[in-house]
Amino acid sequence: MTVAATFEIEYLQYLGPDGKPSADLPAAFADPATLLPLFKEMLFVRTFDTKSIALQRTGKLGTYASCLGHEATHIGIGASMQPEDVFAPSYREYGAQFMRGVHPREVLMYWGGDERGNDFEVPRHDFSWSVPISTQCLHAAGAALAFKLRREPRLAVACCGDGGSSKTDFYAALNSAGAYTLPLVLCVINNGWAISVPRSAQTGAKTLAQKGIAGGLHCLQVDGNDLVAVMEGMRRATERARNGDGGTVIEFLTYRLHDHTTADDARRYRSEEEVKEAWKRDPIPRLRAFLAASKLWDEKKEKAWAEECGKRVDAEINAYLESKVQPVEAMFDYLYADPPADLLAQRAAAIALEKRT
Amino acid sequence: MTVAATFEIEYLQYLGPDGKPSADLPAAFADPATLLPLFKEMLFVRTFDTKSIALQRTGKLGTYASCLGHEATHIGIGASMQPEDVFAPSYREYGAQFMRGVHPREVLMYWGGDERGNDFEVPRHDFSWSVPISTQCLHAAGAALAFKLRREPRLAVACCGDGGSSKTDFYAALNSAGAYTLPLVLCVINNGWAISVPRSAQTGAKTLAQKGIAGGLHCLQVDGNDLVAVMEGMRRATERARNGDGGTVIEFLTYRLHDHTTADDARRYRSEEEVKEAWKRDPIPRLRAFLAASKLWDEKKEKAWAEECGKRVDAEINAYLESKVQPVEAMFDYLYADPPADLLAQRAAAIALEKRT
Amino acid sequence: MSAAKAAPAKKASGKATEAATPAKTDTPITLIEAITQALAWEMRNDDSVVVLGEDVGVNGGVFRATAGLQQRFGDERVLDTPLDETTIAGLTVGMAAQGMKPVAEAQFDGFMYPMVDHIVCHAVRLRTRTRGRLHCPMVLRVPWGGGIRAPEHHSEANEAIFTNVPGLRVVMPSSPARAYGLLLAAIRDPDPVIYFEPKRIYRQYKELVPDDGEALPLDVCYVLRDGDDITLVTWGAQVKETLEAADRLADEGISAEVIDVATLRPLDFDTIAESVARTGRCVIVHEAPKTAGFGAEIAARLAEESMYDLLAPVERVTGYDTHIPLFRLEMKYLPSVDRVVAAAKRAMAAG
Amino acid sequence: MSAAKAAPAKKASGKATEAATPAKTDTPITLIEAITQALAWEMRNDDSVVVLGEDVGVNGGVFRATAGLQQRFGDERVLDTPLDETTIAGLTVGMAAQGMKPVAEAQFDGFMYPMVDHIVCHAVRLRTRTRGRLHCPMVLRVPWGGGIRAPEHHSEANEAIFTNVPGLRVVMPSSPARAYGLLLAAIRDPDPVIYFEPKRIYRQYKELVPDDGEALPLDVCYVLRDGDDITLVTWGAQVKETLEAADRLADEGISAEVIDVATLRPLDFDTIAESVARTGRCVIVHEAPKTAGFGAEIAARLAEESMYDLLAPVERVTGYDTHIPLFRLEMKYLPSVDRVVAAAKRAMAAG
Ligand SMILES: Cc1ncc(C[n+]2csc(CCOP(=O)(O)OP(=O)(O)O)c2C)c(N)n1
Ligand SMILES: Cc1ncc(C[n+]2csc(CCOP(=O)(O)OP(=O)(O)O)c2C)c(N)n1
Ligand SMILES: [Mg+2]
Ligand SMILES: [Mg+2]
Repeated sequence: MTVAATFEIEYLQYLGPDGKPSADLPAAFADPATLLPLFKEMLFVRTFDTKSIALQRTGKLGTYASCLGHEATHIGIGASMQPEDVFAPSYREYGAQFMRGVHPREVLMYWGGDERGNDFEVPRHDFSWSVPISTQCLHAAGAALAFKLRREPRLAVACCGDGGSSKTDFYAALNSAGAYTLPLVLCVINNGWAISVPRSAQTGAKTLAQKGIAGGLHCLQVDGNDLVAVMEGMRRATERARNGDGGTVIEFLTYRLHDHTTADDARRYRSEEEVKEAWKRDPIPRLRAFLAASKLWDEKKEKAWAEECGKRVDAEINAYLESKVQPVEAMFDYLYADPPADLLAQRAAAIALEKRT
Repeated sequence: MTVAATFEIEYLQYLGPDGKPSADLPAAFADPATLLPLFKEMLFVRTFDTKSIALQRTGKLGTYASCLGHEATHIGIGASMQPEDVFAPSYREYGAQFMRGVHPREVLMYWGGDERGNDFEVPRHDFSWSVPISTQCLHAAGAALAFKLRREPRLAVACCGDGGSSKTDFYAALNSAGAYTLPLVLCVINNGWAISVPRSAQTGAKTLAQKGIAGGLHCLQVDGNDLVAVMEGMRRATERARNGDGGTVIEFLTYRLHDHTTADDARRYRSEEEVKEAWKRDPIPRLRAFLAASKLWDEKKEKAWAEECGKRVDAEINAYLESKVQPVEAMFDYLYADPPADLLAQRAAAIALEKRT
Repeated sequence: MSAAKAAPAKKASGKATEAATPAKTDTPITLIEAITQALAWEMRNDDSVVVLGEDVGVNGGVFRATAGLQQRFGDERVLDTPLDETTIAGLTVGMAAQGMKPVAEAQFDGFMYPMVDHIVCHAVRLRTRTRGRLHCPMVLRVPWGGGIRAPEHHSEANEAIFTNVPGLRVVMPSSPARAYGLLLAAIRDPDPVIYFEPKRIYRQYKELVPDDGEALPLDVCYVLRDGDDITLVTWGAQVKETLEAADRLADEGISAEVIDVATLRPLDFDTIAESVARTGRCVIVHEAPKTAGFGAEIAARLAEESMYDLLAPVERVTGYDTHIPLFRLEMKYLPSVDRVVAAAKRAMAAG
Repeated sequence: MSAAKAAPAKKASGKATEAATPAKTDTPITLIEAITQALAWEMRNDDSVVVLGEDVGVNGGVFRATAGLQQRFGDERVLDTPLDETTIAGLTVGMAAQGMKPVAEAQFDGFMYPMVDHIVCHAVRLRTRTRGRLHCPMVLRVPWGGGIRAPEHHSEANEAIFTNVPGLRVVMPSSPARAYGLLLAAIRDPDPVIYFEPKRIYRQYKELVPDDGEALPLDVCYVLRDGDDITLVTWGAQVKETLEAADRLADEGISAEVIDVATLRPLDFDTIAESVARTGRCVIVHEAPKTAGFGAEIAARLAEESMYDLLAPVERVTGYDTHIPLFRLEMKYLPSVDRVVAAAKRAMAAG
């Protein structure tokens, strides 16, 4: 038998669900203290998420997509990027965005029905949320291509879900990353479900990481609830990209602990046992246990930090709640740099109507 | 290191470029005489192709896409299907279509600018040519899904090129074939070029066969200029499909010996040496040598058969040339089963205009 | 071709009516329930009908349009698809070409753009391309339009992308009864149909919709309200505002006729022309942006064929030529009753 | 906004004109050569301009529009893409959002449908979505229309898919000079532009087109011929037949004004309205199917804003509401000089 090619998909995990090391930690984490600020960010995101859901439940926010359970993956991705890199999120990677400077109030503005939520104060060049699934993977590839052509030492990182990995745009992104050897990291955040459709119904592939083989990319599967594995996986992918060695597909194995969004009721389609089992792999207790064992974290610290998080999130929520609705002309004002005459006439008419009513 | 998955892509070749066996022939070809009718079809297709190009050069045909050099792949694919299966060609797999009953005159009608070329007398259920690259791969997947849902023992076979394997529709087809375990064979006919773009610029993947891994399909690479390898590859793929074992991506390694179409000039973008080298792998001399060595073929037979092919093709060409242009109302008559009133009014006006001019 | 009044005589069609369960005519239902009812009717009576889309299975669709169908007909009749609209469109065309009648769902209007290629290049051409050898009896259901405080890309009025496409039918019901009858007709039609569902009025009101398997014609406009002074033409969710505007106008002594276009392609222009011949004035109301929206076609037909009937310039009351804003501002984008009334009064004052 | 005459005063724009090589004003060039010339000018003067598409590199494009550009500017400025239109569109949006000015090519009109999603959902929204933080200075070049005896899907007039899309500009030149000036303007415009190229007249005639880097405005219609009796409005390849029709009408004593719309979105309706105010009659000519083609928008504007000027019903001479047939019949599909003349005479006889 003649063999034309062989492939192997590696899986990374360093901290088991109980927080005990399941393998030797990478050198970067020889000192566990390096993990502490990231852990604190994970807690912050969870506070933000909890309060956002509550805000939606009381009618003060539109549909909101929770990130419950994804904290290690999101924070790890964000922490692995440089400010000048470009991030292309889908719609729930708040942790990654906070690490890049996006304000929680901006997230709230967006889900609160206000375009100003996309006008990130920082980072100015990141892509905004992308509701059309996986389309931003291709924009990230375009950004990576721009960096390569301009010989800028930057890379692009895009996220999509397990469902999103079925989207043709995802395939197009990995195909072009391979064709042009682009500095692109495609993060497939496999949380088990695409709304009601389980991972098993999306594809016959054994892993989602292996999709990268189709484009000749590097492929890696990591435990997305293990921050160390996430960081190590991202380190390998970003280093390769920076070295001109092309793109990577990383699959992060995690779980969506909440409903798909606040408009969804997951009890219609998945079992309580499955969710119960998934809580045992929750990334936060895992890292907490590890840090506690390393004497870096305790209940007192947790309490103080939780309070701090609460205050910070509340301030953000207030900023959002106090924001004034944009004037009617805002819907005309950002369409063209140089708006056509007819559009300006419609704008004037809308303003006039507004004054009358 | 933990390994999540491993893969291997097999390559098949039985007859080397010189026509000598490079491996033990599959059992089905223990008697080389089984290859004889297929070889004759390959010669027929080449005659058809040569005459069609000539026809275009003399202004009697529109743009024509040659199949020069693809004969083993095309005939082998067509020969591996059952009449009740469904074939979804792209635009140059005439050999496969002839094996299924499509008349050469129908091919000519199509490239001659007449829709009746798609109204195959046989097979009624096959898809027609698909100019939009690889879109028919998804239609074939839809057909395969219909067969599966209706529990019909049929399968669908779709072809695309090396360029076509970059198309998102191709990826969507393999993704759904994996998700639904469909009886689908995706034939990637890698002839080295997509018009002027070489295979190397399409993707970073080492083989095109490995794209199937992305969907969890079976993958196989075969020498597409070796009819025996084509037949054996197709046998494995169709058997798996019939056994409910799902889809396969087969890559056929061949070469486009002609320009992309008669509208193209390949000298602009590829070297003469490359083409000269490729002629050494021409599938026809290879099989001729094998059959001659098996005492099944000689110059006399070749001459008689060439004459027969010439006559048959000329008859088809005449049938095409003698066909009357459709009346103007033909452009209205097949749009809807139940045409709207406005359209009928336009039809009447067009007929009236025709009578006047 | 002639107008069908609000409760038109129904064409008898559809097969296997003997298999019908007794119609529950005693419980009024919403527009979306009427869609579910039509799907269930046709699935029961025609084995070749299959439903496919994202989350249409156990979840019953994000709007619940397919609620209960998988439980009832099994997962070989109601298929969740991988998350890719190109896939949905392509599989649908392939299945339809091989004798099935797929009813595909695009989860939201804003996600249907990747389907354009398979619709425009293949679905609407199979028949003409093969001189009738193959055809494509598919329906694409698309929840359509704004006003439900949804996230970005969930509120689009994009029918104008399809109204110039030969070989297609484009349908948009605006009442439970029309939703039922037009969906049955769409599924039974042997050619491709895009069936837009005005999601803002999915649950606006209930009415009795006998589950009798009776389809409605796919080529008529519906006169929802008779009037003599002015003709208001609209479709989809804007039927609500337009009828309210007619009420307001009536209060002021202006008698407005209200026409629900219902099927945009092919357009039953005769019904509109007949009305305008009587009223001499016409206001076209739609949610999509004004420029080159489908209202333009109706105004163009008036300029071609009803010019001598027009007593006043045609008016269009539409979405602005911008994207519908996120929901804090979206109601200021959508044509309001006020804007319709103002336009009608301008038309009454003119000429 | 006012009409620009056939050879309008050009807006000075574009940067780095000092880098210009002396313009070869002595050799007349075709429309497609003018496109190449504009691409070369802008690539030379703006490093952020890159050309991408299938076969645009060493092959110079299947129509030769990018001939010589890769040889001249290198393969980091002129990129062959993998064979996927979704890829081309998505990469283009991503590059544009990050500060490049990509000029993408769709190889033929019939292959651009997979690009609709990235154009409609992203290219035209980046600016408004982010309140101006990001924007999308891209151009999509699309060889357009029928009449060249090409295979299926190579002959489509599909501009109506885009004319209802907010945030987009849709341009279609019909002469070498306008091809040059409008393409420069399209590339320099900071928002997305679809630039349709009427392939039937790519090589119809030559004219002198100074290579001076002067762009034309992106919001004016061009009056190609003055006339008093009737206004003929058209765009793209149909400019040829329409001008011929005007000649024929002149022979019969009818003075026809001919307007080339040139930029469909935004529409310079003022130029059309001014003309119709003088002539009182209007025939709109286009290749696309009639129903809901862009001609409808022009007729609608006339019905809204020029009704009192109209002496006769508006006429549309268009492709039929079918797909353009394969080439044995295609010339019977395209609007002919005869059909334009007949419509103009009907309009002259009316009212
Ligand atoms: C193109 C497109 N189709 C459909 C949807 C509706 N939709 C929103 S989220 C979602 C599921 C996404 O699943 P996955 O990619 O796994 O991401 P997750 O939400 O689990 O993070 C769907 C179908 C969409 N937003 N975009
Ligand atoms: C969607 C689409 N884009 C572009 C084209 C134009 N085109 C026709 S053939 C071709 C190259 C196809 O190459 P490949 O898939 O390798 O098949 P081959 O012609 O080599 O058999 C291209 C770009 C097309 N037909 N369809
Ligand atoms: Mg998911
Ligand atoms: Mg090829």
